[in-house]
Amino acid sequence: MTAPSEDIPMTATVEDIPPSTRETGPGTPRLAVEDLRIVMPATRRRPEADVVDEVSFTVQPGRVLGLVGESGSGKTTVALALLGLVKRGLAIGGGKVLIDGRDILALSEHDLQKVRGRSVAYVPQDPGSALNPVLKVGTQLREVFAVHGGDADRLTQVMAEAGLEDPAPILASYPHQLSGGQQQRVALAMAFACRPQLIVLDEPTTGLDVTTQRRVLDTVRGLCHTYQVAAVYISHDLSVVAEIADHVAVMYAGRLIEIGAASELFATPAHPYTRGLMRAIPLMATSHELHGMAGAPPRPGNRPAGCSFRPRCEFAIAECESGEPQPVVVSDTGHAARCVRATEITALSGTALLARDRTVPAAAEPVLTISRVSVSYTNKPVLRDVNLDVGARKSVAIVGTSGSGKTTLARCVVGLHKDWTGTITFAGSQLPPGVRGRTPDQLRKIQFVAQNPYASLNPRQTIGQIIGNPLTHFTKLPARERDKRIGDVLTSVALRESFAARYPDELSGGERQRVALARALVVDPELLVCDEITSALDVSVQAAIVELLLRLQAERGLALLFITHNLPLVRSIADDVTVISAGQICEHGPVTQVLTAPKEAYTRQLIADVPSFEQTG
Amino acid sequence: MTTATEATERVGPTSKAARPHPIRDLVIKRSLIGILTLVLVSILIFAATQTLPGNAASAVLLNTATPQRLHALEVQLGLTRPAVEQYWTWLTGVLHGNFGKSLANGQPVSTLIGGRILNSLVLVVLAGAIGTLIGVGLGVLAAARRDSVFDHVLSVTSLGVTALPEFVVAVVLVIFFAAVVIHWFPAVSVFAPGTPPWSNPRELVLPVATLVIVVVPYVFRMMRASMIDALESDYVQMAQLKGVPKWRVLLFHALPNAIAPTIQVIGLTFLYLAGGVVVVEYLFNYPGLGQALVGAVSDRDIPQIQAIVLVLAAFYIAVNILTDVIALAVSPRRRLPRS
Amino acid sequence: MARRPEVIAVLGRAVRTPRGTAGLVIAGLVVLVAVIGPAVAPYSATEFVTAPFARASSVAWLGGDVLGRDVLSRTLDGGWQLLAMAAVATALGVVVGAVLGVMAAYYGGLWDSLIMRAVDVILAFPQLVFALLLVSILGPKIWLIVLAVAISHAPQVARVTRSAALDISERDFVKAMQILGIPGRRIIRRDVLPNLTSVLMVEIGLRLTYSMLVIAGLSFLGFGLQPPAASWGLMINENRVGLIANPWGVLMPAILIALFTIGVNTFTDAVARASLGVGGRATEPEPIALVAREVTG
Amino acid sequence: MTFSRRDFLKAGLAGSLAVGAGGLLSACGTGNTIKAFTTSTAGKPRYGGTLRAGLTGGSTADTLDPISAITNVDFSRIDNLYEPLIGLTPDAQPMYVLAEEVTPNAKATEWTIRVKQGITFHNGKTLTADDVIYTFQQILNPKTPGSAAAGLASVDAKAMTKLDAYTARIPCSTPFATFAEALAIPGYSDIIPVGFDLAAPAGTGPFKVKSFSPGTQSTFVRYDGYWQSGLPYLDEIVITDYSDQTSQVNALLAGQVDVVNLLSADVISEVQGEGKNILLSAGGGWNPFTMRVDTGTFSDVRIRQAMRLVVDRQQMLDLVFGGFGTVGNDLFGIWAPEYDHSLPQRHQDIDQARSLLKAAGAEDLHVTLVTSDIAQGTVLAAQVFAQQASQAGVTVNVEDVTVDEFYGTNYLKWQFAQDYWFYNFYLPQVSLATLPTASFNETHWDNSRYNSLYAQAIATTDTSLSIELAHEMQQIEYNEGGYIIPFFPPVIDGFGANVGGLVPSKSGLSLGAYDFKNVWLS
Repeated sequence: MTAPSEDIPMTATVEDIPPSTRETGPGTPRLAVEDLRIVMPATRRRPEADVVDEVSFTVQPGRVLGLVGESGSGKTTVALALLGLVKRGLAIGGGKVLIDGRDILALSEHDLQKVRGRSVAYVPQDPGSALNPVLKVGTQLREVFAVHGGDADRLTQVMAEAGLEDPAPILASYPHQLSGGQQQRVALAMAFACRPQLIVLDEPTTGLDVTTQRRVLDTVRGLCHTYQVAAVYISHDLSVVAEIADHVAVMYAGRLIEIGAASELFATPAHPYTRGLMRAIPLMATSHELHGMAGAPPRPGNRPAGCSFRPRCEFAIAECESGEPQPVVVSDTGHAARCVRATEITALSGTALLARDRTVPAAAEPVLTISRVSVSYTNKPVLRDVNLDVGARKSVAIVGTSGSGKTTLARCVVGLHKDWTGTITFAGSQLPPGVRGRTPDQLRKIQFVAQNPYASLNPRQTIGQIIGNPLTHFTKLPARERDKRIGDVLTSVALRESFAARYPDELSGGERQRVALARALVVDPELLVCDEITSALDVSVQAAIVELLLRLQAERGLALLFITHNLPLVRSIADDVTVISAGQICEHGPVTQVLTAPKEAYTRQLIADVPSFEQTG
Repeated sequence: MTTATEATERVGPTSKAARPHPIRDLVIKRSLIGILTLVLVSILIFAATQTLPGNAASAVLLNTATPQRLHALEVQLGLTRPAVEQYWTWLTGVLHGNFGKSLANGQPVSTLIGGRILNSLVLVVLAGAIGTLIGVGLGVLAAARRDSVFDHVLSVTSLGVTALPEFVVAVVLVIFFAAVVIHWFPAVSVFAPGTPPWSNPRELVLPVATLVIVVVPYVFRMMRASMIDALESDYVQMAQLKGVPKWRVLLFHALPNAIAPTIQVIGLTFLYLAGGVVVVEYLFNYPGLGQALVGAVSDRDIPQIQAIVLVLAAFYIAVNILTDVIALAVSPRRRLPRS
Repeated sequence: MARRPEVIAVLGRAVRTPRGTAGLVIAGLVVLVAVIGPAVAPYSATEFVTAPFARASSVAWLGGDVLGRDVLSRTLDGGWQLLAMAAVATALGVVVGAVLGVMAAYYGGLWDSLIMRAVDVILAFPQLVFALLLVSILGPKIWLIVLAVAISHAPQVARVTRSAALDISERDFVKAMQILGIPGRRIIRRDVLPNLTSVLMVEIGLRLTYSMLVIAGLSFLGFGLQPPAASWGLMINENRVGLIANPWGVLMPAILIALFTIGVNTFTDAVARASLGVGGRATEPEPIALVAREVTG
Repeated sequence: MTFSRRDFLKAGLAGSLAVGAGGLLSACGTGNTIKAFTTSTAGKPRYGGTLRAGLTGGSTADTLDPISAITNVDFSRIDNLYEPLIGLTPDAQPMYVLAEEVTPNAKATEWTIRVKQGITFHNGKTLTADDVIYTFQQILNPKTPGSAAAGLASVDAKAMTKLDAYTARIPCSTPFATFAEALAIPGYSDIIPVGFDLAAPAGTGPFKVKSFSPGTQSTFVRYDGYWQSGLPYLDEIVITDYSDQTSQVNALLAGQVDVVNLLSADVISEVQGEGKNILLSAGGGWNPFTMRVDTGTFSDVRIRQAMRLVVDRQQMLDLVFGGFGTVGNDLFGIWAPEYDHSLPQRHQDIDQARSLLKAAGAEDLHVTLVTSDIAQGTVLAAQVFAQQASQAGVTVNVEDVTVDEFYGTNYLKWQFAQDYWFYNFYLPQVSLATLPTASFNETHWDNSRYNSLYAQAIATTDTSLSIELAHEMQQIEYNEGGYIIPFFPPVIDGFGANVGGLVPSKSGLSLGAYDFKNVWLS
């Protein structure tokens, strides 16, 4: 697993910082978490509810443990507990966090301060908001030394190690003046400043594009290896964890449901949830049907009896209901899972992914033709001379890093963005730039689904009214007929008709995106433009939405224009793919050809940087 | 749940010269708009005072106003000239710094209200500064000890006090500290015209105290809210996780961020004071602009009304510009645009 | 429109909070006194029953006012007019302000700068001074006081609504409607306005408090309601002379005004907190932050 | 003459609580008496010291020009800077001041005035007849007529001649027997030197101007060259303007000022409770209700008589002025020798009022009474009148307008309103208010018999004849007049225990008509 060379000094000189005060004998783990329990304290209205319970794991020096779980699984709560921090409204219910044998949960506030940043360090998820906006980067970095000791040349050295070559201008600027990658490297420098024994990384590369993410991951691995630092890497993205972690622990609804060596766990998952996750993640290698999981994880405080995953588990049996399943060890390397049928599931052959047969439809006459479209914003070019065709019933993906202009292109097609040059023809006739000039028919046939499900539905209207809006606008159907159409489209997006009376804030992210889809489909469009519609969702929810979208495309013969930065997803969803970079199309063609044998260097680099767990071990 | 933020790859901060100077531009732009507003305000007042049934002449002559005397005085004061001409002579006068003569006693308006501007300014600045300091201080403490008894007590009392009219506060203060219970402070200010207000500080205590009591709740509630926002932010959590001691987190990380939104409120309190001062000056017989305005309005002394309201409006615009400049200076994100 | 009207939902939630109930009870009591007062007053508001500023006695429970009239009867009789004036001024100010604010936000461009410049001009001098000027020039007539207070409210409300409406007009669900080519007016009515209800409700609360303060302030300076009207504002002004002999002539109306404003203030605070639940805003900004723009009284 | 320009800010807020101060003495005897009015405890007169006066009623429109003085507070300065030919004694009777002799010819068409010798102005110039003539020319200047112009209308300003250095002959176009009385009225004959310059005002009074900023403060110092030797006692006077009675009373009680003017009856107990003194004068000023007799409802004399019978004069005095002041009998000039005390005192008689109204076909009468805060107690009196009138079935709608609107274009045209006059002798007051040619005839009173009686009285120098004529005039007014004069309000001032020499004055001006030359500080 050779990452492209990065000019990071692999062999660092021995440091002048004395190793951690307590000499640890071989075998005692650098970090040991025993039966950690974190709760929402009881209040007048409701009893105490556990957010995280019965979590135990160990990490050896120089080793990286990946802590994986979807949103609401409690992984961030555990991460913060490793530094003795609990968010407002939560409290430590029990258990120990031993760093080199010393339980930091028992420390006083004063002693805890000495430990944080010194023996255990934290790398935040979104460095943009974790760095203080009103203080210069230099001040915030030097503050670590001011609190824990260390000097100037120490600073330049640690910045170099974090990959910040020319420190002076960076130290002098404010956080908002740096790029995402630079901000994250500053956070890394801050974390490694005092050579901590343990480092906790909370989804550090989520906000970064693939290439930067690759470089940051290499840096982290290099530093951990060099300084024999134990690391806990929290993420919702299995492929990223596969790249970096030696061991993996999977969290679900506040419980540690599976733990084991990374290679073994990914090869033969022992818990149905892990297995489900594996089947939901799109792969670069093959295009396979993404296997979503219906329902959602239980909220703290209303956990079903027995195994919390039972309601969504396809392997559930009566015994699952009797009580919390205890960890079952399935191999001599310590691979274990909290599932009564764990051994049975490990024996299943791999994840049995169903290959998707992309019957490439005939080269039908294009529904949408974009020719020579250029856009510039205050004399800076955003799109330069873009040409693109979307065939009827075809699914075309546009892939590019953020700022590449892919969203602007989508906005031009749907008329949100007015000042562009060039021509866009739809179903034979030319589209005027803005919404105002377009015929009702054109407006009806092109529909748009936005990225953030939480902002695309009017919180003050019921689901029925939201879906009804386009209907009342485009058709003069009587109310009864309209309600029937709404009921039908709700069932077609796998939501019960009773949802029509509910309000957006009562729905989950996935359900809201389905409502947005229903609103787009209720007026029978011909072209559906989706702008990163799954990037705001958990991978299991994303899988369900993608499958739904493809099923609807097939049933209704829709043309699909799918904008995303997630390359593996393109593999599973699109017929053709267009790679766009800095406003220009740099490669276009069928997915099978572009993603396996890319012609352009940029595409090749892009594909190489995509983390995936096929290559583990 | 992760969102794909627009994290673009970019080079470090561009050189200083290339970047436009945001503060200078803001001040120039706002001052021009300010001047335009001032002219509009003066036209508005002139029009308003034209519509009144009585006029300066009847206000001066009162019941000795026989028709002949009324007419004679009106001619003498130039009230019989067409409104537009009156306004134009007044405007050109102002451009040359001459605010015209008072209709009531013929003295130049500038001498009449000159001293008073200083007096009112002292009151407003003193009350504003003290009110802000107390408001910010209490706001930080309440936020630091959120949901404690201290926090709840302060929040509820601040809710109550914001509802009290100024004169109720003033009356209570006078009864307790000046006239009845204890005679610590003079109930009234009697310093002679020309002498600066600080010549007898004890006379300033009650008027300033009244304004401070009325202003502190606003600053307190805003400061507490923005401090709570700051304390719940990612950068404060990061600071804690860096092992930074509690007091340092509060003062170096949370406070600088909480100040920016509060500056708007602090700016607004100074404007509030400019209005609130009228009642206080009236009750404490404090020779300020507010008192002069009430008098000028009753005497229909248009030039004096114009001058005072222009001074108030200019003060308003200046405070607004100053607030925005400080807000800009305090938040680098707005001052130094990304690219 | 939404079956579960936003206003009812937020008010329902606000009333359940301790702060909400306390505020409602206090304000409610004062309104009750003002409304049923005239009916239960022992004497007529203008009848001479005792000596001027006579102490509280069996004849007059709260003693006499400047002309020896019964302070209790005048207090009971003098409330509803002041409350009505404050309510009308608030309603007028909020409606005009909201319409201007939303128009400025949604249509932007010329509309926006035009309205905002006008707002600056009126805001150029503090509320009390503005009201003082208008009332004292054109005489203290009731309709004029209401108009003056309403005019001084409108710009503040316009500014707050504009910033809230701007925030909403940027949201995706408004864009989703625009893409369909739905006309601006309908989008404002169905999408923007309903989402402003929580901001507007907070505004109404604050404006009502300021109306009472300004009207009370005006009457204190002698520009408020005039003699024939037996109103709290006038009583405060008329009886200040005899505060020593019989304090009730001033204290009773002042206490009722203060109680009303405290009640409304606390209830508005509860409404602001309750409205945060709807619309998914995670952080708990202090309601004053919601309306940081206008503090000027 | 109005009382104070800015009275509508009048209702002051008395700040201090006098422990144990009982309610006010009132005629219906609620029993709680107040301390007898203490004469000052300041002992024997003593030279020196600065008198600090806190006066309300001032504004930026105040003036040091005696010719155009109008408000009560103007006189506080003018009475100390200038002196009249003839002044008023504390009992409001005329007395020579600058004049040695003022005598008319037989037909009262020509007056000779001789001034005392050796009197100097502040600018060193000695007082001569030229100054007297110059003063009257200023008062009667058509372009800028002075406040007294209306009262001295019949003086022929152009024909005035100087007989010798100290005597002047003043011819009158029409007989003017009451010229001497008219001169005694405050502001009618304050003599200014020839070439008088308002920037550097010079008069013959006991004090000179040191500084004057209208609406805030003015200071005056002792004039050593004052012609009455041994006076004044004080070195300096500092007059500070107060916006309302509350701050004024607070200042007095806190010892920040020595004397205060224009107090309302409600604060008497408080002031005395804190050990300060009250100066109570039975003022001659009067606050009439004016009914227009020429048109509208009040043209019917029966309705006018009914309106006069509706008023309970004593109750109005009790409620508005705490029982102080003098009950009125619908006639003015109460201290004047011509005042007819023999006319029966009119009392409230609701039944007769109702029968008069019934006879006039006005049982359910609706009228609008226009009032304004032009003097202390005016608006309150209007409210009391409305309440009392309702007992006779008359609904009075009280409309309170701003002061400048009251004196604006509608002044002297109101159907039913109020007004305020300082004290004036009977005949001069008639010439100002109840003659068809009068400048301020609010009631538009024009009675031929009444006019001819006046013409005779003004032409005779025989005082007993003029008194007899005046009595018949008052008989007519008493029966058919347009004025309702229920009371003559008291003048209530306050002063510290250290102030001596203050004597109540019946002229209606505060603080003993501001005669500070006799005041001293212990």
